[in-house]
Amino acid sequence: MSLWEYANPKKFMSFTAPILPVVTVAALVCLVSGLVWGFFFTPEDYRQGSTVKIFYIHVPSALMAINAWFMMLVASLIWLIRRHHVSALAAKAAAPVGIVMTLIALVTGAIWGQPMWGTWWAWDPRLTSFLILFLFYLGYVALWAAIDDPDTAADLTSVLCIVGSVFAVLSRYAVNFWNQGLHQGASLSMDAEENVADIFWYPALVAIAGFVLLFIALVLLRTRTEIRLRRIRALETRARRS
Amino acid sequence: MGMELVVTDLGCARGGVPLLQGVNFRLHEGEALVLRGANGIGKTTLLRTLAGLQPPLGGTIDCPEDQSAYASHADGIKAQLTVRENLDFWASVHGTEVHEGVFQAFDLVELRDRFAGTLSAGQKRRLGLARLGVIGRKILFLDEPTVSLDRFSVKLFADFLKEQHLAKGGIAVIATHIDLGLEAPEIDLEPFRAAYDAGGSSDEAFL
Amino acid sequence: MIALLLRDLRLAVRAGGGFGLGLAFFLIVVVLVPFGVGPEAEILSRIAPGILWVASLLAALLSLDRIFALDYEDGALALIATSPLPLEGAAFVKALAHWITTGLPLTLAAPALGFLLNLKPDAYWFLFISLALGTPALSMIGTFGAALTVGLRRGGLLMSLLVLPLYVPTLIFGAETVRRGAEGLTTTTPLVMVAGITAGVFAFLPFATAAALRINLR
Amino acid sequence: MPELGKYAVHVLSSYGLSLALLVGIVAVSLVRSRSVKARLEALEKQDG
Repeated sequence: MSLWEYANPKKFMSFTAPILPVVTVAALVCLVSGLVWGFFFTPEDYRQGSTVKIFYIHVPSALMAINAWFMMLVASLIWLIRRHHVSALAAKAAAPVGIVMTLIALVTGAIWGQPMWGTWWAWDPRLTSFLILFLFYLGYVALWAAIDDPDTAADLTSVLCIVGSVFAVLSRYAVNFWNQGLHQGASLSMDAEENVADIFWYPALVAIAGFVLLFIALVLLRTRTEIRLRRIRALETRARRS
Repeated sequence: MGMELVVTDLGCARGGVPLLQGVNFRLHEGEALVLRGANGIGKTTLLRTLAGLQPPLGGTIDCPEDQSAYASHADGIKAQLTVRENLDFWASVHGTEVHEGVFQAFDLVELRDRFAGTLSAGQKRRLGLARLGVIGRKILFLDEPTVSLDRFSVKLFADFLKEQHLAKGGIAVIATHIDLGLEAPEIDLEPFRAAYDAGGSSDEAFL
Repeated sequence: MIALLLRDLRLAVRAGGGFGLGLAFFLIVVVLVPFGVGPEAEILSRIAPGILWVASLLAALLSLDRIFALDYEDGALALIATSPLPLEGAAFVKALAHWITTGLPLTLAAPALGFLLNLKPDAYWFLFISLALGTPALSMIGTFGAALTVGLRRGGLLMSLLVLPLYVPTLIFGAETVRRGAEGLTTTTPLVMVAGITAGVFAFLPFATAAALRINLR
Repeated sequence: MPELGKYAVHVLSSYGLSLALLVGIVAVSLVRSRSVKARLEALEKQDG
């Protein structure tokens, strides 16, 4: 049974039915433990004081905001090439979750930076690129909403997602050029962990796992809803035609 | 063996809903085919599929490359351009010339330099059809070409079709309700109506 | 292709107010800014590069939804799609026609409006160059946005939402070129980026635009 | 409760807002899922 079998909506529904609760529980466990561990059991950072605790939400949500768009890009490509309805609907389902992740990253980033920058919003390149990513998400969701025919909507949004991805990357560097970085740099990039001591690291990993699992659970849930909506539309069309 | 249009087991859909299936016909040079059927059965959808504006649901269309043209109710006439400018545009897009005969053939001689916006519905229709005379395409897909035309103009168009197009080895598939005086075979699309649960619709995966 | 370009230019001149529309809007936006920001020459001259660029962005955006909407409604788009003219070519020509009717006059008029905003003397040349290199990208990206939303209800508003984020890189590098020019700094990097984006956009977006048109013509 | 010092407002507000947003998207998704499931079952019962 090749992977593409799961692109068939009915198989996808039956396959994901048992998985959804498992992923949801795992997500909650990781989220709670990661955040609680990070919030209660880590010492203050000598420079930033307690605000470093915001790190446990800002970094995972920022990662998810970017990976959500990447997932939508992959799903769009799968839809355009293999015409699998599930991947198009998964992209549609993931967008609002991506928006929320981007909002969280923006809010926590702004609050975290306030003591350093002295203002509640500073046009820091990394924060600004999330603001731009937020605009891309808005355009994507608005385009889905504006088109009635599901297939046309899936096609057009896929084209937008592909073109948008190129411009998102372009904007990321343009913003960097436009305002030299105020941000703390990649505080958790996998290779350079120079400024984050180990003890901060582990809860962050758990929190990231929690966010990833939560994202997967939400996307599965919303994709199943989208599939049901399409099924309702199909049944109504068939009833009307017979 | 001259140019021909061969359609085998064609199915087409509108908005993801299958309309027609199993349509078969073959047209040689100089032959025309008239599509009959109730409104909404899929005449326009079939013509758009033949013209390549939308992918077929199933079956194949063997049509010589870059030889077909499509004409529908919306005839793409620009009100701010004169009759001549409209025709010149389509001629240059297709790499042909606007020869004098076209103005006579469609009774547009004295309207030549009038802005298309000032034409009546019938005159505008004749201009739309004159486009077919200008672009020199061998295979025409015509959707209700004679709508808003008076009897005299209908005859004009029928003559053009017979003498200028079919006689010179052209092929035409026409959806119309009136008799164009062509001895062309007719095909009633009713038997090809897709069963309501026909396969291939975009909703099929969800049912 | 040339025929389509000439037709569009002729139509723009006869019907759409031709070259004047985008220009008038650009003028109005630039004139409005001092009323909002205040007349201090010092402030105006500092924000002049940004204002001029944002105004040209908005002027380009204004006339975008007419690019395909008219041809879609009167069926010309379907006829072009079934003609030997490839849709990719049509998309490129439409962008070019849009640039000639809005981008070009904008680029020529912008330096003149620089005076209104007390733009520093040595910035004029860079304003002209950055607009000359950047506005074509605005037209092509806009044409892509217009193709995506042709035939949709309230397409114009939606198109602005889709297109403006795509304008960010060109805006940043364009305005940055003028700002650095004003201070006499080296402007090669931003200018090269503006030109690079425009080149990349004209290399790839006609295909995405044609794909969007084919989808909408279905 | 860990000693949050003068940045208590920052930490609590960011955690609070973020959790609110998360709870929001989860709630919306769940409610939507339930209502769509109900609509579908009603349609299928009527259809079946």
